[in-house]
Amino acid sequence: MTSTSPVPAAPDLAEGRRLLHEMLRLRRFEERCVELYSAARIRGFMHLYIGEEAVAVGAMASLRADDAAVTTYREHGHALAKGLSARSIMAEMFGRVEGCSRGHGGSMHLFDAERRFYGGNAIVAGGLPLAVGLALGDKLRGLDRVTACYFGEGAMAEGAFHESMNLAALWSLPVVFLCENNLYAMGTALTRSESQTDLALKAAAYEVTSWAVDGMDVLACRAASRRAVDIARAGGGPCFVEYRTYRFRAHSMYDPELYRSKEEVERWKQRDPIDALDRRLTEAGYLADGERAQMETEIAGEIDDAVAYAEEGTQEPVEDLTRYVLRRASS
Amino acid sequence: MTSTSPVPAAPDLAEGRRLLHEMLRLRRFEERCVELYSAARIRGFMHLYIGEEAVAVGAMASLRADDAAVTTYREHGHALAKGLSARSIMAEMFGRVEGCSRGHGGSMHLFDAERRFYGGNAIVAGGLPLAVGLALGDKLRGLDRVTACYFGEGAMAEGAFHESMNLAALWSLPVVFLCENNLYAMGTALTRSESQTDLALKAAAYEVTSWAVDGMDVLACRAASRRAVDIARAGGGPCFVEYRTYRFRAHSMYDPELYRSKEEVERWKQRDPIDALDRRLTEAGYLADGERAQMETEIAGEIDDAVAYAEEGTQEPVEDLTRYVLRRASS
Amino acid sequence: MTAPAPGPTTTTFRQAYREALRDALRRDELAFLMGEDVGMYGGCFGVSTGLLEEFGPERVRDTPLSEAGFVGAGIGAALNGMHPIVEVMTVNFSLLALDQIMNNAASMLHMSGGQFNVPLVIRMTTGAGRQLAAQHSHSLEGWFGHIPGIRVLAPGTLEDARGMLWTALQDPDPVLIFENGRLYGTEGELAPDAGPVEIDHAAVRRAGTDLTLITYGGSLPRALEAAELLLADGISAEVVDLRTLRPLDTTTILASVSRTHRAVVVDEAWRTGSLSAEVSARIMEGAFYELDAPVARVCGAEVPIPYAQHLEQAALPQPEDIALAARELVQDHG
Amino acid sequence: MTAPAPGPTTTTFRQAYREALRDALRRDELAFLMGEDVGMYGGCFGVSTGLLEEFGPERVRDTPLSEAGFVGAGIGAALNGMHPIVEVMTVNFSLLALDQIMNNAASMLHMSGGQFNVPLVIRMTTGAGRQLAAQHSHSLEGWFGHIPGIRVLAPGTLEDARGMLWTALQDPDPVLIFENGRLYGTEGELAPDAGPVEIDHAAVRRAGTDLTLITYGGSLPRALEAAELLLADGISAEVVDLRTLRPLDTTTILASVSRTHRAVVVDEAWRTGSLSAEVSARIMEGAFYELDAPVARVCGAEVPIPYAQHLEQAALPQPEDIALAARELVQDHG
Ligand SMILES: Cc1ncc(C[n+]2csc(CCOP(=O)(O)OP(=O)(O)O)c2C)c(N)n1
Ligand SMILES: Cc1ncc(C[n+]2csc(CCOP(=O)(O)OP(=O)(O)O)c2C)c(N)n1
Ligand SMILES: [Mg+2]
Ligand SMILES: [Mg+2]
Repeated sequence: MTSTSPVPAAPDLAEGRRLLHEMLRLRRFEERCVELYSAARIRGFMHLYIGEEAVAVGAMASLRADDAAVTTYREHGHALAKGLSARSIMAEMFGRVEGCSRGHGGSMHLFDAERRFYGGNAIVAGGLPLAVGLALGDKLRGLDRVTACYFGEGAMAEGAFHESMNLAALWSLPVVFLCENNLYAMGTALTRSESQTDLALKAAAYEVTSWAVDGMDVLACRAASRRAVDIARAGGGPCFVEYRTYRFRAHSMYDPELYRSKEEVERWKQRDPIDALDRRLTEAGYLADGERAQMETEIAGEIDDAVAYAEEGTQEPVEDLTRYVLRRASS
Repeated sequence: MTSTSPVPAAPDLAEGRRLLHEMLRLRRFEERCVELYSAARIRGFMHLYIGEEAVAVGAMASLRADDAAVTTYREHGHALAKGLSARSIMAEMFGRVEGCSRGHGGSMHLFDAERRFYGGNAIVAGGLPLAVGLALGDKLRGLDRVTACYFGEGAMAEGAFHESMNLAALWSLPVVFLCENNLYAMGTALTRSESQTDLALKAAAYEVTSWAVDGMDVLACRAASRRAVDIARAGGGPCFVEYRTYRFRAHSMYDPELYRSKEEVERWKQRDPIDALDRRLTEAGYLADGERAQMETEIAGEIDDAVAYAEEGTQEPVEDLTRYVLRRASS
Repeated sequence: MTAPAPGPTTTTFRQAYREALRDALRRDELAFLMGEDVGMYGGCFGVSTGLLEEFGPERVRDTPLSEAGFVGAGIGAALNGMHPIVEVMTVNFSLLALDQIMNNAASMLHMSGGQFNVPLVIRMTTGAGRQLAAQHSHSLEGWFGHIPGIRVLAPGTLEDARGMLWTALQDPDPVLIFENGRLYGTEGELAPDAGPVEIDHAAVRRAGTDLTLITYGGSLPRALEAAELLLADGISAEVVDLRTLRPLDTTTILASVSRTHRAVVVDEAWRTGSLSAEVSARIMEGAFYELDAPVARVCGAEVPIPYAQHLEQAALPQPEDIALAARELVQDHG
Repeated sequence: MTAPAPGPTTTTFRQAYREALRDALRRDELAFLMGEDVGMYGGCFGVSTGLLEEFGPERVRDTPLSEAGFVGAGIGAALNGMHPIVEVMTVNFSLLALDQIMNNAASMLHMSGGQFNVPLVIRMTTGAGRQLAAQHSHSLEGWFGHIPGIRVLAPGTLEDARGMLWTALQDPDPVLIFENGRLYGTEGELAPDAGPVEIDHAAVRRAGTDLTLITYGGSLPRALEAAELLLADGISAEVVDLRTLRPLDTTTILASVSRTHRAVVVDEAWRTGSLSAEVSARIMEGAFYELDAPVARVCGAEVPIPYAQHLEQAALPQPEDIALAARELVQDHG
């Protein structure tokens, strides 16, 4: 157990371009979501991941397709990175049958059985016990799959965090706890929500292998996640990784952001994970002139297509309102 | 913060006799309860404290009369040590109006407003948030009172433990968390309930001053409690003390004790806190021949009196069944 | 010469709730507000904006995400003589604090033989209708209405939004106030001297003769709208606003039904086991021989509330649904 | 020559539940039992004694005190293809897991657009009557009956205690089984080949003509006792055992009431907002014109259950109370 950062992985710049593309994809997708929200095409609560892309992209890169993910309401990025199509996510936010949750879930509840994407949980820390159970299922059946469980640092004050860490550690389950520490829970700064702000230290108190990593560096994120996933898959029990990141936007679409200064946000924007990787790739000669522009074009095309798909999607007939409440109808 | 035992206090043998008397009082009281339970004079769930007397007696000795206590269903000992009369406790268990909770609470729910004894909570860890709130109330009103919160080691797996520790530490509240580690939660051994079995270490992860102490040594218990109470009262925030103890009897009156061996129980009985103190006092010449017998006589008298009082107590009229549901009746 | 009394001012439920909080914090020095993001953030729904600045962080206390912890702490502080106002951001999260509410706040007085009362107020947002989907759209105030040892309030008018808090705060027992989220932005007129209101009685919000619509909170405006629709059909509907969900004011309910002889209960919660069932059962018990037709219920569909707008709206009682049920009651059971 | 079929054997509810568990663990290799003290201790109420020895610690899994954690873990394991049987020691502690049950187990299928069902069984003890006082005497199964997306069962007979678990376990949706604590020691005859039972219908446990007593679980024996008392007065009571509290079998209820024209609902939960209200409301809606008298309710008193035996008994529906209500219904509303 340790609570210091691992030795940074040797930068794998060959894969860097794929990671850049993926982060850009998340970013542009959400930027479009903002427009669509203003146009009232998307409704309800919507939480943006902008600024935190390195975490989901880095972490998902270390999962196998048959590994599971459990996330929060701030999960557009995780869903995209886990392989859900932009189409199915956008259609979901438009409330369409073609959406990944048939339009029942919206932004906060993306699901995909095929990709083992277990949601979008909008109760803070509510997904952690599920992740423990998914991992328990794998262990009981002798499968070498891992469950990745994402949550914010705010969730660590909830009782469910504590119970889940203890169960996972006690039973040595293959679950990886990925804490996205963006320093705020809505308007509550970490220092005002945790008596112990070194979160990896907090996790280590459960005898869980824990460390922190720079959440603005996608390569570091990927390396840290890989290490955690490898340990969990090899039977080493759960791991906990704190990703030190920041959300560039408001908590949700209704947040006056009274709790932090513009300067602070600007400072963090200097560390934009996309720009950082772009610079690094460019400097290393891995990104030729025009390649970034080409990525942008490709992504814009994908998103345009997703929006068109969502626009054309169908509405669940009202007669089917209660059709999916129980799988078995009573006789 | 530390997780090692404090230097044992210089044995204060002058007070030793009082402590011996008090522990004996708890012991004999509960032994009588067992008889009364068999005779069906006491009903419901009843949990005995026998073997753990040094903790309540040692810890309460460091409280001021105006300090508060919050405990569990295993609280006969705490109640007696906090100054509730044997009469009012016995009458409570007989379901009498003269009982400390008017016969509404029984063994698991002893209360006393005058002595700031806030129960008897039968939901494991359910009392911890209350203790935090009591301490918050004192802090907000500028009172230098302390709240002592007793719970078993099993409670530490509950979310409420985690949330309470964090709140108390974050807000630097005058609450002392007293963990009675008797190694079992019903039939579940500590090693099967906690990934981290060094409980003081677990508590230290909240930045709470924490240590462990021999819970079979009443003088050590008293010293540890005093240290914790002093810190809390002086504005040093919450403390956590683990008392390493053992229950000599079954979890409750319906426990076949399949989960531990007779040998283990016998080994611990060798460390009976009453015998230990008796020996120590006798060896030091503080306990003369016949003094112990005199204590026993006195205590037997007190308990006989309590039983007679309970027997003669009155029943709440059934018409008053709902009288105390709300203090204000609706108009 | 006396200045003319100032006329009513236009305000919203959000502002009315905020004024009530400000007033309470000014007048009762034992009162303090505590909950997630009530301070720096200004309140999840903007209710407490500005209060931190006015009263400081001790009296407008932000809490970590730990519903059981801080609700329990509110109970403890109340036991210790304070008058906490605990905000649970929404009823959805109150499930995490239910043990504290039922087993401590509600039970303490009786369980302690009358020694320990808990002068606590818990506020929370309730209701669906804003496309927040299954986990953020519960209407569980009816559940709380099942618990002895607490009072449950549900403001449906600006007067009650402004006035219930103070009365609740002076109450020696735990009082829960359910604020319907759809109403926060609703505007209306409020007298500038609006103040505390009593919390023991239901209110007839509109008199009528042909049937009684019984409801509360977020469904009150819809029932009033339905009454308008019915008027166009020549049906005169009385509208009873329960206001206090526990203890229910059965007298007012029965008196109205005894005049109109027909009733529709409107409740946006899931139909089975909602408060509407209790109201229907009480009418059965207390006014059976007055009824010209069976009491009808218009409730939420029994489904985890879906995100898609058309589905969500279909799951909730609309004025047209209420009017339809009322018409059937009057026509088919003429 | 065939051996004569073995006759019924005397057994208790405790043993019937245990046999059901043993059977499930033998026949369904995806099934496992998990909860506090189900293993080493032998079950808080002795239900699972011996199962750890037979099936080992992986399949009879003791958990730490962490109701939200292990109920949620059960949901996750079910999502992952297992068939967990989670024991929450008593309904009183289920409050700590209510968020997981409502927001995850019950919502998942609909919220995911039909993708993720949760084949989970949750068992718990319910009810008062053993002098366990306010925090250990809840009867909250009616609350769970409010939640769409789950099924709620309440065995009131040995056959159901033995037979409901297997059916529940084969169900693709979450099923909650409420075991009344007073019944564990109750003895009766059970056929040696007793096996799975259907879980969709209420049952008429005793036929009668003058009125219907409607109840379930721990109150079933009391209702049957009341029927005996009534017989002595020349009143013939039919007794309907709801068995499944969600979804309610309204058809059987209405059919019975349409025959007898009078009904008393018996529910040991606090009266206001208990399941009894829903049953009354459904009769109101479905059989109003069949009623010769208002449906009556005999319920628990609205008080945190007190310890003292005489007070606790006064708080709970007794056979005499049921008979009294029934007599009034027949006599006063003749
Ligand atoms: C149990 C619960 N309480 C409160 C909320 C309201 N809420 C939604 S998000 C949030 C902040 C969560 O912060 P964090 O866990 O750090 O995640 P982030 O939003 O920063 O990604 C709060 C308080 C909730 N959804 N669930
Ligand atoms: C929330 C909750 N879950 C389960 C129980 C049942 N129960 C009562 S005592 C107990 C064991 C508690 O162990 P511990 O905290 O170590 O205290 P001890 O009894 O050893 O003093 C359990 C499981 C309960 N009362 N409350
Ligand atoms: Mg955060
Ligand atoms: Mg213990």
